[in-house]
Amino acid sequence: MKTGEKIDFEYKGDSYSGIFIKNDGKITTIKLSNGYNISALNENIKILREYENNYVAQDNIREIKINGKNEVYILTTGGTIGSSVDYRTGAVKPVRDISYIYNFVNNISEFNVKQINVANILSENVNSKYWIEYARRARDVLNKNAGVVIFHGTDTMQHTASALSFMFEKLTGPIILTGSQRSSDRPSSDAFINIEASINFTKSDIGEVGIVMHSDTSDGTVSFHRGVRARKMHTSRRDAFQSIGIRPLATYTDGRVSVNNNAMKRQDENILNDKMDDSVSIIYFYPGMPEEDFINIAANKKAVIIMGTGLGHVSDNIINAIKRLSKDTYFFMTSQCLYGSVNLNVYSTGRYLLDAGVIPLGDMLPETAMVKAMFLLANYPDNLVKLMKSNLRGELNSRRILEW
Amino acid sequence: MKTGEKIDFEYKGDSYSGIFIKNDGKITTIKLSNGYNISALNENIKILREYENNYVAQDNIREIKINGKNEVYILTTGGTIGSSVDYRTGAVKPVRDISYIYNFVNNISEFNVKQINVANILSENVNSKYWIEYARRARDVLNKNAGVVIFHGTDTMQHTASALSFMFEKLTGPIILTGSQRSSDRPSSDAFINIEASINFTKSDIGEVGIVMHSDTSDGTVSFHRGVRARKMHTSRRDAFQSIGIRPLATYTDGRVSVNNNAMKRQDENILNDKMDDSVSIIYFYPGMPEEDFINIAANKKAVIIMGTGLGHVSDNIINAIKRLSKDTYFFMTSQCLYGSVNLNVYSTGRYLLDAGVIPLGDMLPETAMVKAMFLLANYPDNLVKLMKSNLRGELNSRRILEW
Amino acid sequence: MKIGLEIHFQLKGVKLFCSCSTEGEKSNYLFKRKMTPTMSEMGHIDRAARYENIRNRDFNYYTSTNSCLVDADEEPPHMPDDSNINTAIIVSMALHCKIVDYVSFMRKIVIDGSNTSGFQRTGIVGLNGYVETSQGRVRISTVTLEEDASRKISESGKNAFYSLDRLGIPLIEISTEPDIKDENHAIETARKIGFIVMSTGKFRGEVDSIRQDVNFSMGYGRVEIKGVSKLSLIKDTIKYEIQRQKSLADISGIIKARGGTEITDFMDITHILKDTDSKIIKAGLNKNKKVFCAKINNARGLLKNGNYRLGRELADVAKNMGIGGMMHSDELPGYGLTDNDVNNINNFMGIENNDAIIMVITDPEIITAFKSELDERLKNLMSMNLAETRAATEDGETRFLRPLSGGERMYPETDIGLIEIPLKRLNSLEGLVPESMEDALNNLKNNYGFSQTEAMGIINNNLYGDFKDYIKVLNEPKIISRIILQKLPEYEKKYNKKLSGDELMEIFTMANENKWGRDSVEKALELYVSGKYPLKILANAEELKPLDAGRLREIIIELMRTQEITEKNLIYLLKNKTKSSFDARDAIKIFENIKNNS
Amino acid sequence: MKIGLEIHFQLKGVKLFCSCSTEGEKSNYLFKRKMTPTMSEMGHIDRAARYENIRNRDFNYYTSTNSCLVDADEEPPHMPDDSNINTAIIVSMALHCKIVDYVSFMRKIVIDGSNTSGFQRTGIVGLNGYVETSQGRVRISTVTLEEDASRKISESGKNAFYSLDRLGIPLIEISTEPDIKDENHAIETARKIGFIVMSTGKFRGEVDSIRQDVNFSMGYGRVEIKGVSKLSLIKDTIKYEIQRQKSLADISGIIKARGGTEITDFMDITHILKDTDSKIIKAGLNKNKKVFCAKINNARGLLKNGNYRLGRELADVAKNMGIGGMMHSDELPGYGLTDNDVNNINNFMGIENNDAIIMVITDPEIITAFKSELDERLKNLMSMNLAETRAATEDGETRFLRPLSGGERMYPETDIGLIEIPLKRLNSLEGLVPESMEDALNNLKNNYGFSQTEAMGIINNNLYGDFKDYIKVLNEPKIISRIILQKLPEYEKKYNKKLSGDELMEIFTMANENKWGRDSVEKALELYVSGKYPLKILANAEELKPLDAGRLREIIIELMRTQEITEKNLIYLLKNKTKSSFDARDAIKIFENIKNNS
Repeated sequence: MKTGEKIDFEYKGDSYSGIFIKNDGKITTIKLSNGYNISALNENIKILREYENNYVAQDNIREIKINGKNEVYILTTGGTIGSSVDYRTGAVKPVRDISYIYNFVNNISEFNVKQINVANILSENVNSKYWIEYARRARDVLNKNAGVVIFHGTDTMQHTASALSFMFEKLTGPIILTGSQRSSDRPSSDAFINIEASINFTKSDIGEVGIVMHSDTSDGTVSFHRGVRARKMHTSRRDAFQSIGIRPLATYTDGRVSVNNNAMKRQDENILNDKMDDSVSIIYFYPGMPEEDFINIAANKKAVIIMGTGLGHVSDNIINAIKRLSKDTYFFMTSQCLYGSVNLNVYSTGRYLLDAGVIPLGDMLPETAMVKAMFLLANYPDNLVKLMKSNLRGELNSRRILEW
Repeated sequence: MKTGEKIDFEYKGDSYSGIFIKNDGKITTIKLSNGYNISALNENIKILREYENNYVAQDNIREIKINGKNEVYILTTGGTIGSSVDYRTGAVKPVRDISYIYNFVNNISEFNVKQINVANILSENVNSKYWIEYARRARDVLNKNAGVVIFHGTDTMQHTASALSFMFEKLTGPIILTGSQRSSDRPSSDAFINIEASINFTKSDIGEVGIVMHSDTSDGTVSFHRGVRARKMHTSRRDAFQSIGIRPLATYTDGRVSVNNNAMKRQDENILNDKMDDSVSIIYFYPGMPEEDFINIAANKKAVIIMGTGLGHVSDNIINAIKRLSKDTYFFMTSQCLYGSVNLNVYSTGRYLLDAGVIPLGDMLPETAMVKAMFLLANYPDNLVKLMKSNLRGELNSRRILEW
Repeated sequence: MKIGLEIHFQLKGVKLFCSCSTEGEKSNYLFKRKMTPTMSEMGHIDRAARYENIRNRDFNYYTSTNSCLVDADEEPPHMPDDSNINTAIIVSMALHCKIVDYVSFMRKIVIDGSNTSGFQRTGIVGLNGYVETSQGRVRISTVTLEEDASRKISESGKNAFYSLDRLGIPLIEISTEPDIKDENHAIETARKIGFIVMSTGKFRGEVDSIRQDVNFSMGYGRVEIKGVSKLSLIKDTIKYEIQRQKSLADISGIIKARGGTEITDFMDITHILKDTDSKIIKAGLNKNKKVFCAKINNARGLLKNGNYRLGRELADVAKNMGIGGMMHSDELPGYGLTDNDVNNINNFMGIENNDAIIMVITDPEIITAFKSELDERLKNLMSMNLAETRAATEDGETRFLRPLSGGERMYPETDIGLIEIPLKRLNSLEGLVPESMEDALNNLKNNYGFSQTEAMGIINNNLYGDFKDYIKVLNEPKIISRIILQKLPEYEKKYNKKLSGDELMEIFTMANENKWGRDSVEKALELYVSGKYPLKILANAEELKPLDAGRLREIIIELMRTQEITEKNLIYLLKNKTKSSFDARDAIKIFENIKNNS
Repeated sequence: MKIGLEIHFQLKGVKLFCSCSTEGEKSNYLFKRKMTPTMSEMGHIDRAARYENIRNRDFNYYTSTNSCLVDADEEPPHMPDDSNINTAIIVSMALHCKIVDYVSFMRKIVIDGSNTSGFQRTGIVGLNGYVETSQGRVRISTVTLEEDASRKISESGKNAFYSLDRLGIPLIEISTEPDIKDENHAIETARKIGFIVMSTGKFRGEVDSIRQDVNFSMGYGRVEIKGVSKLSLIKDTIKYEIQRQKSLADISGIIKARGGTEITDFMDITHILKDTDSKIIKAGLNKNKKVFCAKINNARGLLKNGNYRLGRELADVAKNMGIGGMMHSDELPGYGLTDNDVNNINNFMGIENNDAIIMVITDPEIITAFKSELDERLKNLMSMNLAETRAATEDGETRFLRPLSGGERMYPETDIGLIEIPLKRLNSLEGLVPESMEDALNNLKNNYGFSQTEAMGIINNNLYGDFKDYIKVLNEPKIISRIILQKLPEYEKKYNKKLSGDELMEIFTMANENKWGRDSVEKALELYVSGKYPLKILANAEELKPLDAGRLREIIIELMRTQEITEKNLIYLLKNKTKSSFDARDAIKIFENIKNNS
């Protein structure tokens, strides 16, 4: 039997009609005519009759043709926002056709939205090869003077955003990553408003890579977070992404974009350095961490981002390990507190770390630091330490204000 | 010359008097009579005369004798709050005598505060041996019907608090850890109000281990965070500690303690299981993480706490690694988002992780999970998985509400 | 005539997909959401769903003390608690259903905002059962376990306000086949089904804890009538619907005879009414609304004329779109419009013969959408295609809500895996399956000696389960019955305090241990409800110490000294005289003894 | 008499220990802190510190657009910017100081709340220098680089309100030895030091950007007078202090002759005054305050009597403790108190002969602390131990602030390491060391031909540095001088717009390129300040195109046709006639040419 085929069957002595969904070898799932699925042990199901496959996907969405003057390309890469549920089996599959956007997304009549399927990958599996591919595709779109929105899984959206931020030395417009925390097959999905905001943000004069997601739990305001300063801070809420230590660069509410003064402006060309060196890792310190574990990871890396405690500390045995390895490996210090800056001048541990060769990274986020080191190792290996400590894309703040 | 000795000296041709502070082999530091330190290259300093040591530490603090009825023991273990600056050299040294509390801390006249020096260690170097020692000392105090406050460095205060929480199956009163983000030698130190609140909290009917620190940047309200749900979320702010996903158990303002209904109550005896198994580590996943690194750490551990992305995900290669190792090692999943709960039922990655043997830990904090696994391995190895997934000390919330 | 019922029962305890209690209160934290009609599993956008979307509404939710991120749709659902699934299984068994091997929760698209997720999670637990009635078996199609919706607080313009306190409360939905013969049979069936659910002891039992939908058909399509709130209203509602459909058949016939009807495009007639004295129109114009008018040919006298109420059928469409009200020619002059106003309108619209008009005061943007909905509805009504979803009103009428929702509104809830129901579990639950109402009645009458009326009192007040619990600790059916039916409600009202079943159970246990008589049990109950004694020391209360024979004798003698005592007034007077309890039979014996000896 | 100065200059640019700008505005975000007097390095609690603590105050801070977590004491200080250290080095060099090998920042305890940290960070950059004056060298003890304090917004009760906008602005503090001879010498010295700082071009130059402390001694102990806000006030302040100390010497002598004095304990005399008509007392009583009175024997007629103002010295103590005001017997009757009131008080207090009384209206809790402070101060005054910290007032007087702070208020700032100043750095800065004021005067007079008055004008207006910059692009000293001293201030006021140095520099560069005369430069400046042209096209402005000889000739001829033209009125009339510029000498030549030829 094929999925979608109409059948008559018997279950525990009663006869029913339904549509065959699947049989996983143990359990048969059939959709009843009232819409419910029934899942039963194979031994309890007896197929009485199979009908010709009468299932034809009827797609009677009104095809609203909009040819707004502003061209926007959506690069789909996978993730919740770029997927939809197969309504029969419950399986998640990539969206091949995002024309639904014209039906469900408001305030985009002035745009002409096109779709490019770049990848179909869960974001936890994204690595630097994908970043490079996304960057090239984004550059091609920007070079056409069109807007670019990337549909991306939220799990590692911050890593991809950082990677694109560093790879682009100059940008003629914003590169926007957006995603959703509720899948787009749900009426309550945050996808529609995030997409609406993203498409509208392509018109802004921002020349940065941003993450565009809900500002709070309501379907009201959507934030444009600087890619290198955004972090997923909640497993499931719509407003999971937060700008850490800075305000969002812009917000979108009901058709209006409001840009913060600190956003960098569009420039006159796109310059892309599309190389990445994978020999960087993040090590999260915890009290009692064995020296051997640290050495095992660090010894064969070009650079290690340490997530230390507090202002950027680790235990004495780890300092000793660093001392031994720092001739061949760069060690950078960030804090697992995530908020605030590291400072290795305050406590003796910090000063020992400096002596051991650790380079403090201010308030740079650990993930951003990792991606930055990957970028610099591949493109500016001779100037690595100086550039790591410099603010290249807004990843390093010298001021942290009290109000947030 | 000895520190504190009065000297006459010449610097670049001029004569001065001062007090010798130190000579590190390259630089001589001398305190001038106007209170400033001058640090000069040794070759520029010529000592003209040394006087007899006229420095006698005069400690003319008024010794206010207070013999309140409520006995409280402060266990000092090191950290910023338990240290003070040597006013001459600038070196940080442990406070041997906390009688200053009576001069500088308000609202404690009904207490009789005593001090026990348990350790003098930077909190990043604290490990399970210390936790066990602190727990025993705290038990001894509680068994005397006295209050117990532990002065602790803030860097790993959350780990120690979790360890004490799990080791005590029953408590006759609160065990309070407190610290400071500004050292106690400063007029602006948060230590005084944190100590005031901590001492007052010893009277409350809470029977939990808590972290007591500023609620916000102002010297107003101080929070009692549940030890297993607190996390240092800022490198330097006074209100760095936050209760993650729950409200603080209690607050203190101007002499008044206000306890939240959800706090567990004092019990009629102290039961301490003072064993810990160190064979647990935390691994922080990042995209592109090499399988070998993961295996190197996990292979020789009894349990590994994974900090996955989003709802608790890792890349496919790590799932494969887990599959290979999960016969001999327990793998527990937490989220690097920190806020919200993991859920391995939503995406395929999650379901693969479950199949590979990963045990999801809801909204348990990664550090708490590590300490809990260390505790259970040592005390309840046969019931480990069931207990890890159960709520023992408030470390696992079944409800996360929208308002915070 | 075919009648089917869908009855929903709330369960108490913990919500279906999170760990919040089913009991709680609205908080003041508010958030706002939009709903987007997404494609359903067959590739369609559901028709009902699209209809709601036209309204483009803002849904505002108040959190509650019993809501969490799951209720706010900010966290995936948790696995349901075993207890709720067990209750659904037990009910299914009592209704002779086949139990599914796996409960498979589905998402049923609901975009009126009542579910923050945009769908209701629901899963079949039992299917193909029946309930015995006086007119034969009524088949049960399904017993499902589903989550209740948010509670609507208010609505204003495009904003709807909901509270999350009710969202996620477990509901058992029991759907019958259209085997019900008439309105009385419907009530009987509902009662029998209700008895079973209540007998599980898990029924929530608050106001609104039962809601019934009635499926009704008399040949013009299936009408789904939502939310009949009381059992007694089922009858009125069915009667109303029969009458409505008959009348529509008449109207349809008349119009066909007149040559059919159509609605013209709406014309802006604001200018004609700019100087009107009509308050309703002036108020609308002050809000920058416009007055629109359309002509409906051949409809004059059918919009509102005795039983002919076509106007109301059309006005429901306006109401659902947030257009305040609709006026039509059968009501004019009226609404403060003068003859002159009406003439001007008629002239402008070119009204002749049987032409009717309808008028609305609204924002111009909405008028096209309104017209399109109106056309569709009029077409359906004229072709007597009456299948639709209707709402029951509090006075037993019904009103148009939306087109019928399709079956394709459902797709699998992927966040929750299949929940296996192994045979072992079924076997372990069998002992908990409740009796049928007949069996219960027989039990009360035959085993405890109650009359039919007494037995029905216990059953109708949902006390049969409690009764069976209490009788285990105090073998005094009459005492228990009197307390649970009369005394407890009386004291609870008097002292404004609710007793839990556990508290009552303790008092009955005490009564058994202390061998209290009826009076003492009731006295003990009142002493406790009034707050005079805690349970711990209630049994030692002064008032409950029975007077010994000597003391009783003294009191009776004292009474007899001051007034005329008879066997009839003795007990009454004694009770007034002393707070302590005594054995009435003893008292009478003593009294007679004194009287005989004096 | 010994006079020393401590002068503080704000630097502009970036704050000393963070990355905030020195310029910004107060925000509305408010937070609150307490200050705890901690032990200083010698184990003492500093005396001044303890004094402040008695006041047990709440310090409230408004953030500002130029503040961050460092200013809020929520983040450790950052390493100071090189530019600020360089400026301090340059100033030190100009004052002939020895530069330290390492700058070592110290924490100076300050618990009046003006620093969120409870200390001011300060480090010596130069020491043992001198400045030449007309009365010989005045030695410079130290040149330090320190952070400015918060700006006090208001104070009310135990609450003080500060804004963080000023906190952390770099200050260069220059301390002289007490080599200054008198008040005029003090002003000269201050001016010479100021010239050097301003010549660096880094001086902030806003209101309050300079603040002077005066150390003064005439044999009765060192008085530190804080915050003399203007140079001109130094003179008045010193005069006032001389007079005050002389008068105290007299008072002390008289009291000694009378047999010494003491203050009795304060008595609550509220009951005596409960029916008084005194508004000030009634107001206090309404706030539940009490009236306290103490006797001071042998002080009558010395509290307020001509130059004798002992009352004021004591009242300062009350004021510092937040006690509104103090009344004393030399003012009574007064404050609405009648003779009768005063008699009652005197009787109650047992006043005889030379006894004086003082009265305060205050909360009872504070009275013991007040008495103890008062005793200490009276003892010091009577023994002519006048060493103390005083505050300068806006009218050139001084008032008691607190006891002198000890040197032990300082300990090392451990969050910032030593900052090395290698020789290489010193050498690279040498070229930037400013001239002394004498050299500058001589330069202006000898090299640019200015008179002493003109030269002093440039110097006193802090324009010497600018002048030297401008002269490099436009070698017209008189034109530049007239513009920077007269025209620019005039236009800036007229058009309410401030020009930056860079803008002016561009205009002067333009003037040089276009060979503009004085009139054209001034016209160009006005056109730009008025906003008519941006800099880019200013040089092409119609108004700046010089009339060619032919057009000039036409205009002059036209003028001569209508009125009497002389060489004297020609230029004036021409300017009225045309907006374009012209060369005056050319015009006169043409005019004479026409006249001669006509």
